[in-house]
Amino acid sequence: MRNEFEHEQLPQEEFERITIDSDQAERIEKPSLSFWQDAWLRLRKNKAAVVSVVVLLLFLILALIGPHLNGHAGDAQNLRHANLPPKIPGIEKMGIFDGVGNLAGKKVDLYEMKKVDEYYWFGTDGLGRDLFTRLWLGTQVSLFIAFVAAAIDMVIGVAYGGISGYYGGRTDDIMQRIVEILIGIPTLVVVILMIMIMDPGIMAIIIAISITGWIGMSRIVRAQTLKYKSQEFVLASRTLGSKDGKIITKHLLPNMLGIIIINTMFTIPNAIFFEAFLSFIGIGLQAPDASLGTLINDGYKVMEHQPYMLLFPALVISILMIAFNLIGDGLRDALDPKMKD
Amino acid sequence: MKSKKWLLLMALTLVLSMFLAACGGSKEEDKPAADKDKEDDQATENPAEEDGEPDAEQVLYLEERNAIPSVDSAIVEDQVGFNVLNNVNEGLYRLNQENIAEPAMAAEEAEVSEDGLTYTFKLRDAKWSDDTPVTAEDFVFAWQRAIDPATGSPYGPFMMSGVIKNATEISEEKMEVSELGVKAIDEKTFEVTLERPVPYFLSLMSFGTFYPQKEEFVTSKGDAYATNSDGLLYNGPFILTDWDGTGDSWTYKKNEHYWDAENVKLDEIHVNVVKDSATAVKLYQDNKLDWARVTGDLAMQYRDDKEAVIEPETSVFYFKFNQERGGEKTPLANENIRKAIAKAFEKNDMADIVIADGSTPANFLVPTDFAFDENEKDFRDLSGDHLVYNVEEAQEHWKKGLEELGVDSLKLEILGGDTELSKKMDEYFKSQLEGNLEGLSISLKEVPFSVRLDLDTNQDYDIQVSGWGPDFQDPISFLDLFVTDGPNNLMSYSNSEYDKLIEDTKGELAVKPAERYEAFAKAEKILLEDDAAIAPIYQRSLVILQKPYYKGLVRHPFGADYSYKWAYVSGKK
Amino acid sequence: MAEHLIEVKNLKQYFNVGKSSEVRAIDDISFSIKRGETFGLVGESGCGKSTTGRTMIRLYDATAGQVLYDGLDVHAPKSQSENQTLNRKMQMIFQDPYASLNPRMKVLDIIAEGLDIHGLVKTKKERKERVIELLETVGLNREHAERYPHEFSGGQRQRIGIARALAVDPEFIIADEPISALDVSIQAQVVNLLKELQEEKGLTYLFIAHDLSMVKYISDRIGVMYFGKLVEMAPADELYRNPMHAYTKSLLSAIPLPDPIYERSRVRHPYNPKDHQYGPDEKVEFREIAPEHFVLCSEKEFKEMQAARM
Amino acid sequence: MVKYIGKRIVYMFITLFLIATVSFFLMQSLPGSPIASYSKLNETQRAIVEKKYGIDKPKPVQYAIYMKNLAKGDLGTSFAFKGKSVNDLLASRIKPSLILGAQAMVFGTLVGILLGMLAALKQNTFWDYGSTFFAILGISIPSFVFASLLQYWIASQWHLLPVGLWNDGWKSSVLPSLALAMGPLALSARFIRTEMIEVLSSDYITLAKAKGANGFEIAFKHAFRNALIPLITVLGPLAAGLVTGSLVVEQIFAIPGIGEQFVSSIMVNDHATIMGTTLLFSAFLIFIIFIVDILYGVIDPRIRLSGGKG
Amino acid sequence: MTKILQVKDLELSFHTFAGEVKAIRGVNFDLIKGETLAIVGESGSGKSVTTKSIMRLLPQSSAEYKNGEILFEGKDLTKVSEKTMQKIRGKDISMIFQDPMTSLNPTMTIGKQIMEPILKHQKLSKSKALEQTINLLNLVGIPNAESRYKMYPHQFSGGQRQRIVIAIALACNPKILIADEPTTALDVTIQAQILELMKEIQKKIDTSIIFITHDLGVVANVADRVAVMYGGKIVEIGTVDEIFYNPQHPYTWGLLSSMPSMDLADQKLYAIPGTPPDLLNPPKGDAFALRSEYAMKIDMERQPPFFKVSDTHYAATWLLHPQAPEVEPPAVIIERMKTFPGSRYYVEQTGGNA
Repeated sequence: MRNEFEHEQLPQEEFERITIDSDQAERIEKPSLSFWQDAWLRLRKNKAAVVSVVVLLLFLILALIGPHLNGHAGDAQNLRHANLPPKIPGIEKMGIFDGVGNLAGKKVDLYEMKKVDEYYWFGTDGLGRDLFTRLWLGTQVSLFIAFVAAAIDMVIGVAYGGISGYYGGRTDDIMQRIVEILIGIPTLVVVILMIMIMDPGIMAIIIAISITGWIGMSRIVRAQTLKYKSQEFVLASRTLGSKDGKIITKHLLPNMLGIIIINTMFTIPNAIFFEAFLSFIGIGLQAPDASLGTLINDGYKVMEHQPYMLLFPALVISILMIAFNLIGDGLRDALDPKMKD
Repeated sequence: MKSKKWLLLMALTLVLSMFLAACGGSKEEDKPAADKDKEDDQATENPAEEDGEPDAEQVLYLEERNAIPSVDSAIVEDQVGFNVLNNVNEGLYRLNQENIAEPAMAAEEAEVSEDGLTYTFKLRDAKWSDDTPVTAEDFVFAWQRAIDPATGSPYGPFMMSGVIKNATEISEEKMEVSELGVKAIDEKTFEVTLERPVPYFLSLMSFGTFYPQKEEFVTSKGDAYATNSDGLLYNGPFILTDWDGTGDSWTYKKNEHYWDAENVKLDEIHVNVVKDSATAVKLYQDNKLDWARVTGDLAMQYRDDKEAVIEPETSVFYFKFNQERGGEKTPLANENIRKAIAKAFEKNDMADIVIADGSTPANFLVPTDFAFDENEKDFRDLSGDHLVYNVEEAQEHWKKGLEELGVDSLKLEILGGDTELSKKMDEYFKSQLEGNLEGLSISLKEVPFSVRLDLDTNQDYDIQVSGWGPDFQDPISFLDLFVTDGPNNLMSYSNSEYDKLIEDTKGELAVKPAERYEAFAKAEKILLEDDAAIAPIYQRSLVILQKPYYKGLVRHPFGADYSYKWAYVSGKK
Repeated sequence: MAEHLIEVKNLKQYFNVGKSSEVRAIDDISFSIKRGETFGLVGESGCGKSTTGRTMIRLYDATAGQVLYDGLDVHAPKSQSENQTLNRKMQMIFQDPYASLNPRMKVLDIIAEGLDIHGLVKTKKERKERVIELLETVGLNREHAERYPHEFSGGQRQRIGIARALAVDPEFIIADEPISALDVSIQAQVVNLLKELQEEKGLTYLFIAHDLSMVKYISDRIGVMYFGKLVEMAPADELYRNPMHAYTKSLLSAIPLPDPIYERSRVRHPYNPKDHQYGPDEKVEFREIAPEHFVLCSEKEFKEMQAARM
Repeated sequence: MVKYIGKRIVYMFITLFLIATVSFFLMQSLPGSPIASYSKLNETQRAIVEKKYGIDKPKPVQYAIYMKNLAKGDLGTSFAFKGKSVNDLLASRIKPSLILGAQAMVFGTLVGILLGMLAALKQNTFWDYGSTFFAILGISIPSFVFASLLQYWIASQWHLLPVGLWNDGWKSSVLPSLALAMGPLALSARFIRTEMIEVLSSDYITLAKAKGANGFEIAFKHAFRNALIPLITVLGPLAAGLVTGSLVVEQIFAIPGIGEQFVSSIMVNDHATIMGTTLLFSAFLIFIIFIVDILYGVIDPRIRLSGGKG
Repeated sequence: MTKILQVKDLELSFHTFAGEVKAIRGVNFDLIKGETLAIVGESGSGKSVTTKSIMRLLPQSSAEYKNGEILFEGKDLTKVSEKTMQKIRGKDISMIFQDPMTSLNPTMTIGKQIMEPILKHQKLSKSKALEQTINLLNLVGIPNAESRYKMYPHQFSGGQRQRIVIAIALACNPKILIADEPTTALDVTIQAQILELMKEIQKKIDTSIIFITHDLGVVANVADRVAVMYGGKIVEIGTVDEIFYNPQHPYTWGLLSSMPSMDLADQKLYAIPGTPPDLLNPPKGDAFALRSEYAMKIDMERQPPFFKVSDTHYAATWLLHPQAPEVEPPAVIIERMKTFPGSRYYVEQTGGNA
């Protein structure tokens, strides 16, 4: 190509001068995408996150409608039907979920033995309650606790971190000293103490989880606030005479929203874990409220004999946690590819 | 895995066939410092036959659920502590393999004065582990120490007040310690003066609180007394070693200075604290333990294991109905409401399926196989059943009660423990009561033991699931609980007729065993059938896994749980 | 109406005052800017030129000294309305076209921010029209209003930043290195735009830059900063023709020009602050060596320079 | 640096003091008296016992006494372990916990680092997905579920290691350490992966490549250390996580550790022990955070050498 | 006139989540031994990618060589094994990066960083390598090298760091030194020092330099030859005088006239309108046409081939086609052309400014 050319003869009109509209030069080819649309596109490319979102939605729906699916009430006890293994119509023919449990090394259809005609999809517990129904009721409670705790963490964390970072100076100094002290207290100790002090129950767990849970969020928000408040677009807004409130709501928060959402996505599984943990060491919920934690706790004791009691809640909690973590990862990649930690 | 499947089959077969009688109930998870109810039971011997030659190596591995809070006989108030004391020390009497109190430090049966007020004990030639003799002074010192309010002994005043002369006054600082009715006549003669005749006095003598302590040793150790295995003198079958006072493991070693050392076969017993039943079972299956308690849901799985032993206990559980809360009468002050609730829950299924560890339904307060009259007849045969499950009657009472209160629905709270089993039972009660009594709604409150005690003390509850294990072998151990203003009443129950009957058994009927038992039966009927002050639920059993080669373990129905004195290993590979 | 729209008097800006890490970002500088004039401020990174701009527009509180805007002390406490007025009259254009626009806001809202704050428009429609007008002023069009900053190129963004500043009808604009992050071909677009606007609206500029050729092109007068101090100040041509301070000379001699022939002969004059060898009692101050040409020098240097100029 | 350390130590003590204060009063609001379990005591005895433990005095006085003793390092007397000092109690319980914690920490971070490196170096390959998935599992599966699975399979079913207890030498510590290590392992794997990827895309890695360094040299000579330094910052939270984990792991494996002791004390309202354990945990955590800060300075030359400036 | 490096028809794409970005769309140039070739262009024009593709430093996961070859000592660098490449990098070809603040490993002493390529490629003993390191540091003008080689990068100023980076690049006396905007991040006085240093070193070790920059002043200062890049292609290439005094491509015109000259103060600057092309969807014809006031119909349809201006000077614009109409470059360009013998506006200057 760089060698000598025989200049090709071309139609002369090809060499007519044309004028390019100056607007043409400023035209933007790409379709207009807001930050969120862009993030959504990116998130959609992340298979793990998409699958997780689907799974999570599925679980959310099941948590809502699951308890009503098979006609067994979650608190209906029937001691004649206690400790039945899972049995699902249709699938039973495949040799699983067929109501067969192990008895004396032999497989015995316990439903037949007990003359039970109903189907308990995930089996029953020691009080003859339907585990399928209870599982989704428990998921409801766990998710409720997790969502509320995460929401509280978010609100407090954002407010605290935001104020500390935005006002800086002495305010920041004092607020950060307080945080430093709080960091020195092992979360679990506080959580347990708070649970003991309050009337046990869902509210107590939520408050206990939130009591130190917001610190992580506040630190992130503070760091972000510090970062953004010296950014030029914020300075520009200040030179225009914006009030602090405006700057916070119009400039800082929208920009931090991504990171706040990501962090909340990681707070939720944490809260689920804490609830389960507290239930496991026996200071969680009050019966008859069930949560994934209490179901796991029930199942753990009998895992060798009635593994299904542990299996389903453990699966649900693990899948939920994995889903939240993967969505969090996905969101992090989509919203803020550069974000660390 | 095979054996487990087999277990499951067995368990379920049992459930199906309603084959309840043989199996015991379950047991409530032991609580730390379960002082309120020292649960015990009926002495049961292991099924293991007593034959078989002892092996050369006599070492056992056992578990406890809690660490030892104390081994000071004046301070001990928990099961573990009493159990340890029973095996490393010895009182005047010891419960033998048949659970009969027989002379131990006492050389022979006590001499009792005619009025039944003075007991004289001749001591045998026993020695402390430091090779000094056990003397009558040691008993005087220990008993005085136990009653001295400054010691803060939980059991001293509890056991001695109203029994030993001047004990009540001393414990209330109204008299000097030295005025306690005990005396060392000479080095080997110990005399006790009672406040009033106490028919079961000798059975107290095997109880830890009445063990001797050597003054010289106690004083020399000061605050360090009984705080680790070196801080204690031993006069029992074993000595304690490797115990640092707070640790989770300790060892019993054969006490060569023990008077009956030749009959002690075990050389060492290693004990580890294992709080989680599932872990204990796994350790047992892994041969790390020779003996393990099985509690909670696991009990159901193991109660039919071939190495499982069901030990019926003498602990009885019941609803306490609080009649006054925060200075106001509760709906439970209404007799019909109480009766309705007491009869409205099915007990057989509960024992068999919910608790499922061999525990049996209870329609009584004084447990079966615990107290016997002079003809060796079980007290239960005298008293019969009360407050049996009966929905129709319950509903009638309920209707009547609601009418009397002028309401059509009630909201009540059940206060329970936070163990797995209590939670499960609470849920069962809620379902049963709400299902059978229209307009009743139950809320559950499940708290740790210490919190429950606090709520109990402040009478801040509606209905409480409570239990009691006896400290000595007499119905009074149970019936005394509910006299007006009794320290364990705490539910504002008061019936003068009941009080009178109980008072009589301590006074004029003390020396008339037959009438005394009749009075007890009558009192129990008033408490349950007439007043429904409490509603019995079940009598507890315990499922134990025990290796076949572990033989000769003796379980006691009251006081300490076990004696290892006669235990041995035979046939271990 | 004073001749000087802006007067900076003995301005000082120290950070971390009293600590070992104290930084004297601005160390006693004074200058003034006439109405309609472009004053260029040059110097190397860290010399305090940006800090000067930011302090002038009250993004920082001054440690000492005064900034008078039309006779009004910018840093003194003022009434709400005076503050508002100042906010409208003084505006700023920022260096980084990527960081100076809020990525979560549409261009429409970015430009309209000033309009909203100062209540300059009444209806939504008016607001939009005004924004489009501003967009067109800076060479963009109505289609751009609904887009987000990240869709624009650096030059376009910088023009959006200018439109934002223009929205409140300022008199004085501080342009803080507005072109240094842009490609050469784009720099001209922005500089031309600034010049046009100045002609149209009679704006006064403080133009901060490290690119001396561009500064010379746009500025009427130029101040050279070195480590927080103004070392030389003169009309643009004068400064380039007759740089007096050794640092200015060094700076000018270091600029490569797009002219290979000139480059082959260009000689660089290194600057070493120690070369001044100021005595302990020598007074180093701003002295006018020629009309409107000031140099930071000692009496001795002053005389030498004067001699050299002759 | 010395000054900095001194300041940090002072802060540590202030923090501990505040934690002690807060937890003291929290303790007072726990339902149930610490001697609630002494239910068999009569009034007289109760008064005597309360006096003995000093809980008859007004709260502020109790607080003052506690603080005075605390200053001397005396954590008081346990209520549950009758008459025994909390110091002794904690001392006897801390060893297993420390051993487990240290093993878990070392094992977890080492394996985590390896996995994270592997994932980062083989980005978007099977290894990456594998170790990332493993890390997600590690973070997602609750420690108690993991611990019981380990116990069930490795100990109960295969009899490879003891089911529990603390009397089989090192064997006893393997499974609980593994269970505890899962959290740090997963966290550090994820962390290192992110850091490594970031470091690998940095300019100095490109420069190292441009020098002709091969994959191994780049990964270990250049990237590794830089990716590792930030990991130190998460050691604090990791250590805190170990405390959490130890509560249940000790229970599941029947290990006489401090976490298990803590739960027991709470169940029986043993105020002094709860306080003591809380303070011990806090001191541990604060100390770790402190060490991390110092370590950070020691390991990162950028911080080490600028430390002098304060 | 030894051609030490030949780049032929190089095409390279990045696969991003938005699609294929054609970053280099057919680049041809040779590098002659001992010369400095400057590549100028605005950001996104492909100049950095071109050099990184020579070193094969682009992420393998996303960058793909679509076509063409890079010939170095008879080897096609797009095809050789990674092992071979490792032997070439740092030894035969080395590189200097734009940002001296980030291109040194913060946790390694500078001595080690300089020694690394020496030890690797020259197989010297440690003490010999250290000796050489100190020589290098002296060479690039770091004083007290004997004591300072143990220091960490953050203890040096930006200019010094860039000197250290240069020392690393020079460690094995490379045949080619690629400098990717080595002075962009530096202040103008420091820039001048670094440029001087590079020129000095080039004289000493007789290496060929590819110098990437967007600053025409720097180009004028350092280059022997200049290649102007736009939209992933070289649009004009020639000797430094040819490019500055007889430019042919409208883009080069635009670049040169958008810079204020010190003399022509009050003239309005020429500004190239619009924005650079989006290489995700590169235009069909001449990438610059949309911004060019000299655009012709054919520009919209066909990419222009290289037209020869002189033996050393080529430009890719249809304006050089014999059929194209004569256009008048901007006034500033005409001013420049007046000084260049052989250009159509050349004016013999009597006084001459030789």
